[in-house]
Amino acid sequence: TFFSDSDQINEDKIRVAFFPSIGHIIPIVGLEEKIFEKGIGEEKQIETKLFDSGPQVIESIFSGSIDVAYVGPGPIINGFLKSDGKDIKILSGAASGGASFIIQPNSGLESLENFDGKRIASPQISNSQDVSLRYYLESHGLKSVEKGGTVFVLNISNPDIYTLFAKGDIDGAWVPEPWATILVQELDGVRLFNEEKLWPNEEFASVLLIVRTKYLENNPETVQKWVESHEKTVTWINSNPNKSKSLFSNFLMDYMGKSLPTKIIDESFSNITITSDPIKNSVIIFAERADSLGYLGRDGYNLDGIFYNAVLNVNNGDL
Amino acid sequence: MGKLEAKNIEKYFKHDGKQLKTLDGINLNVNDGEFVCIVGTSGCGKSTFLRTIAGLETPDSGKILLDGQPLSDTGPDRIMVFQEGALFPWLNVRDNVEYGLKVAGIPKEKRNEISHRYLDMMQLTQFATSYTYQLSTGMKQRVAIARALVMEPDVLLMDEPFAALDPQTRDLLLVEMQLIWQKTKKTIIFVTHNVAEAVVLGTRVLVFSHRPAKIKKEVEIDYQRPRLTDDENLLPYQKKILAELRPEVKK
Amino acid sequence: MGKLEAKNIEKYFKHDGKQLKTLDGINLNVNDGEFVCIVGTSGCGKSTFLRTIAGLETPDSGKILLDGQPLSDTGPDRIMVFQEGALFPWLNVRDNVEYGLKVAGIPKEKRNEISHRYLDMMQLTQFATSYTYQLSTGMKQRVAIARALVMEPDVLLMDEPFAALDPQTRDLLLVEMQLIWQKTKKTIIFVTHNVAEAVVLGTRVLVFSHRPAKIKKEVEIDYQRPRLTDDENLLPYQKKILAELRPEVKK
Amino acid sequence: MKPNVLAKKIGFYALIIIAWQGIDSAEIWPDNIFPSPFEVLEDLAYGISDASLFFGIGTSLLRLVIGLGIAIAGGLVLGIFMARVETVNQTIGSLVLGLQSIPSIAWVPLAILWFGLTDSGIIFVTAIGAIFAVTINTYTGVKNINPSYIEAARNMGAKEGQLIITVLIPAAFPYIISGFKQGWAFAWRGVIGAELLFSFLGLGFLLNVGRQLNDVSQVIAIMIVIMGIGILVDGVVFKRIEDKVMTRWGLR
Amino acid sequence: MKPNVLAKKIGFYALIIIAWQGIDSAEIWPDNIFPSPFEVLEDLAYGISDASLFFGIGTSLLRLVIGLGIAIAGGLVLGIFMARVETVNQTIGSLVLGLQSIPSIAWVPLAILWFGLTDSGIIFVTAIGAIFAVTINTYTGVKNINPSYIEAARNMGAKEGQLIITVLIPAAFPYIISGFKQGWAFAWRGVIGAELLFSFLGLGFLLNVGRQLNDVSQVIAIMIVIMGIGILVDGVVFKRIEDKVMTRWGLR
Ligand SMILES: Nc1ncnc2c1ncn2[C@@H]1O[C@H](COP(=O)(O)OP(=O)(O)OP(=O)(O)O)[C@@H](O)[C@H]1O
Ligand SMILES: Nc1ncnc2c1ncn2[C@@H]1O[C@H](COP(=O)(O)OP(=O)(O)OP(=O)(O)O)[C@@H](O)[C@H]1O
Ligand SMILES: [Mg+2]
Ligand SMILES: [Mg+2]
Repeated sequence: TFFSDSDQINEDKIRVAFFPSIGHIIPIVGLEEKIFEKGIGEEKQIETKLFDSGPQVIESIFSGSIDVAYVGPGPIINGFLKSDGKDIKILSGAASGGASFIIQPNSGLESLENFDGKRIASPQISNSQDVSLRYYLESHGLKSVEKGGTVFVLNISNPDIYTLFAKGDIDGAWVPEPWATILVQELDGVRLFNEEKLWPNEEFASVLLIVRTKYLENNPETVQKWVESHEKTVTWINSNPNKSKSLFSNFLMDYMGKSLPTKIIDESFSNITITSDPIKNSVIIFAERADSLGYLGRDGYNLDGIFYNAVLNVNNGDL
Repeated sequence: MGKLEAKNIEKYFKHDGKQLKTLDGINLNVNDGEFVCIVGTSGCGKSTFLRTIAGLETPDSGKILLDGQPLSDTGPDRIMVFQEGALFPWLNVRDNVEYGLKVAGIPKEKRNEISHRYLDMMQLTQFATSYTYQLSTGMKQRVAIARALVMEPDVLLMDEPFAALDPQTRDLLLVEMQLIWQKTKKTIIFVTHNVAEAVVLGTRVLVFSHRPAKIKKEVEIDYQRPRLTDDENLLPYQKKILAELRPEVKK
Repeated sequence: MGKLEAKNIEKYFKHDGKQLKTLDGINLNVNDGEFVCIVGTSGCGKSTFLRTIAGLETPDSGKILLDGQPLSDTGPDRIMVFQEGALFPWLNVRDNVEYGLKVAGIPKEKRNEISHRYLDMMQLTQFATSYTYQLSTGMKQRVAIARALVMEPDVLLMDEPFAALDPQTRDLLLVEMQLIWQKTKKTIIFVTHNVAEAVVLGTRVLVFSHRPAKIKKEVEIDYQRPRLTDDENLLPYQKKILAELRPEVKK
Repeated sequence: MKPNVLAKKIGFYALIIIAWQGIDSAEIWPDNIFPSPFEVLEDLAYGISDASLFFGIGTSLLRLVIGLGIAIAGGLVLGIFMARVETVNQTIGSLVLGLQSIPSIAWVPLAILWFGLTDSGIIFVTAIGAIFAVTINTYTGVKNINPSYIEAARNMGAKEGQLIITVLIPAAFPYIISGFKQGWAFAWRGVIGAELLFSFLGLGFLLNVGRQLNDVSQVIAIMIVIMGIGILVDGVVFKRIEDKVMTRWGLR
Repeated sequence: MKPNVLAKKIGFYALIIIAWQGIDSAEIWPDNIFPSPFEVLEDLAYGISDASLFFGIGTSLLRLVIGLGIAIAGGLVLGIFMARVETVNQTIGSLVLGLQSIPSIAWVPLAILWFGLTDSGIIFVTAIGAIFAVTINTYTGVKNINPSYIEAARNMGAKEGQLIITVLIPAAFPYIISGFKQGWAFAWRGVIGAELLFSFLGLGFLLNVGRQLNDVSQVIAIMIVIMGIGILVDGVVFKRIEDKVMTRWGLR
């Protein structure tokens, strides 16, 4: 950046970005349990930064104010392509699944014949749920209104989806956890299906760990240590699910002054798989789907080198 | 119609934290159709008194009656020519003159006819479509006079309307004023610092004392009309008034 | 010091789409220390001429020279008393009077001393901390005069400064003005519509013709000072000037 | 516009573009965060060629006009009321300032609650964004009217209603125009902001697409369109009215 | 404040709360999207008890003061320049209006780019949001100064620098104050909006938390705090200055 902290003065830090959301439980639990602190050691100080929008994380990476981040595949692919593959690398997976198609009880959306004129919401243009929803529609021969079709696809932030759902202004919503569960538990929404049902092996990367390439080049050891701690945390979470959930709840309490009801955390968590497998295949498929929707620009795309494979001894998945 | 009574009018203003007595219990009866002139030193309270009659200033005690009715607000029955023009800069000369007529709902044609007559009298016909910033001070003053005259109110209150006029224009208007008054027989209260003017116009001239203002002296001017400023017969009246006025300044 | 020349000054204004000739090639030489009075009908162009000398109006042709130097901008060597006060409403009376001194960088104590003197002369000491809206019209005019006098400029331009004053206050100031002029020997150009006033003050009186303005007549007033308004010996001068003025109105 | 004014403007904007190209060529920032003018132009050309830009502009302008209309009408009435009735100023007046400090984003939930996902919601957010500027300028303008105008009008028999039409509005007009000008800018900003949040057609929607796709050149292209329309309206509409009023008042 | 003014205000706000409770009791909307005043009060009490509210207010106010300070300084200079130099008005002036129509949300990428995720970024967005209101009000105020004041000052020897300090600013002050007032409202809105987008402490952050946790009563509680501070500042700071200026000018 031009006016503020440059890379040089920040090399004694590792700045990590994530969302205060259940899919991002790895950094939350790993930091609470001091797993990252121990893994990184003394020489780097960990600085955390909370976000709630993927594109903004990417902007921050571009501007050099974030080093590693937990984000969904949509923004990652966009960012990778926009920087000509230069600024971002995927290090590892973080979560799989965790999105559902929720419908109003009497909307009739159970059957594909009834989609005409219906209003369906997803959080942000080109994010993971949006791509999935639009792809789902197109693969069933349905088109959104702006493309000359009959289904209204509305991109509105999650809290606003909630309000609209409560008012009955929308018929369905393709949302991530915990919103999917909130719609079900609080507004009597019907979970038509979990998104993973639509993917090979019923798994797809929904949150990934990425790094700013420049940071990686200058601090390969720190990044290696981060990834190792990340792995450890995955194992810890999967062996201590209840402790993890209460740590998550406490985190919300500490950082946001409020938490979600236990019932919602429980059900949300049960819909997510915490894994360090980036499920490379799903990322590739995701890019194909996004491209087919016109999200990846007018000149084609190339994902070569998006996965960083030089880190040893960690789960890198396989293609 | 236009019988005006001021009963024990008192008015205070705040200056530098202290109350400054400005009107000191003024009592005045003006009969319908009288032409009363007021003279007094600068800052003695003439404008304040006129503004009180117009309903623009509330007296601290006392009251104003018009035909026996107590007044509290402004009204088109008492039209004032302000000492400092107060013309509307967003209207041209003609529209300024017609303002009161428009407010009263007079139709356009009628308005034009009336305003034309008075603009002519004020020698402003050529400037009917000019805006106020395009006028000289004396021209603005004449517009303000025309704006009041078109209203033909029961009581006309004029606050040094001729102050910015050259002697020739002033003499013409002094004659016009007398003609208008004789024709319409309206009540007029006219403030001026020009004693000759007061004597030419008034049926009665009031001399105000210096702050706080009281009516120090009344001089009846019983003389044929139209009177002219250079009429030697009016000089004794002038002398009398000036003699009352002189000691007030050094106070 | 204060030798002023106007060379063939012409000025046009636009009215109703047409160019209105206002100053018609005015030529005038004023020697250092002269007291020149200008009279003329309302709207003839007196203020415009004064504003041109002050540098506030650019003539359409011709130029103004001060001590042989052509002038283009305003300057504290030519201070004007505006016909319409132009006092600053955000300053109190004293600060208004001291404004020019402050701009010139005179220290506070010195300023206070000077302003005190002039406020006293204008009988405004009591109102030193009042704001302009608290003053009567005549009081405002006196503040404006004081504000100009404190500057002691080479050339003093006064545009009907006494118009809103009662005859007594005016007489006092007429004497004061003569004393100041005799003491400082500054050049003064003084516009008035009061012929008696012009004759009392001026070493020379100029009569402007009606629009477009030209110098129609010059009258030298060679008479002892201080002169008083009621001095009978000045009457012939007045008559002469009035005789020049009279035909201008009906034009 | 006089030719030399136009020349100045063109020169000024040309200078900006040259500086921009200069910074780009200096390669201080990579292209993905600082695109060149040419890339932005390309995006603009693309938007023009597939007409999506015109459709976006049209949609946004329509909403703007309605929202601004409401804001102007409401702001005028409210501003005059506040200036004339002290109680209104003390109650509603203080509330208006409070309401104005709420960012549009916070209005969206309420707008959705009240209007659902309709144009009305966007128009509501737009009007809310602009009304304050109109109100407060009207208020200030009316409060600062030379009292002698009001006195003269009352003296000539104008009652409150006539006073408003024949004196308060014309006397405060130079300021009211300034209020409209600001109201316009805030309404324009409001409509874009609301579209961005509602993601429901219009220029704001296009801007959001650019942002979500991290497509900086599209974002800048849309920003330029937004600004361009702002500048155009200022130059064509407001500048003219302002010049006219100022001339008439002898201020120019 | 005089007692009866206070009474009026209390009455007015009491009325609003009663109406709100009425709507809530009518059960038009469910509680999770339209909370009762009591629930909101509870949330406020909670924020006060754990001091998070005060911390948020403090953080936001600090950013606001700096951003507004920059906006005021910049706006004054720019506004006066625009009013005095026609070329500046024709070039930069038109740009200002254009810039103002860009929603803060669109500035965020640029702010992140230039300032990173720092306080400076938020302050930038805040200042950008407020500067225009100050600029345009200063401009209007200066443009509408009675020309005879300027003539009188020039006549008495004031050069441009002195003219600005001794005449232009004081003569335009009633409008400049109005510009500050609006600048304040927009800066306050800007700071909240930026915090919301940067998700970086402050009241805007708390507002966003409420939204993200779907806690409508927290959202409304924070909105009320934002408004309350707006109203307070208006009443305590601006109203007083305004009253003073108006009295001095004889407008009250
Ligand atoms: N609004 C006001 N606030 C405070 N004082 C005022 C106000 N209006 C008038 N005064 C004071 O009242 C006194 C009388 O003022 P007024 O204008 O009535 O005088 P006047 O006789 O008309 O004088 P002039 O001949 O100079 O016009 C003055 O001392 C003036 O300072
Ligand atoms: N700014 C202007 N725009 C257009 N016309 C103007 C302007 N200023 C003055 N005039 C015109 O110029 C002529 C002379 O005006 P000026 O003010 O010089 O007259 P004056 O001799 O001072 O009159 P008065 O004795 O009434 O003050 C008038 O006809 C007036 O309409
Ligand atoms: Mg008076
Ligand atoms: Mg004049």
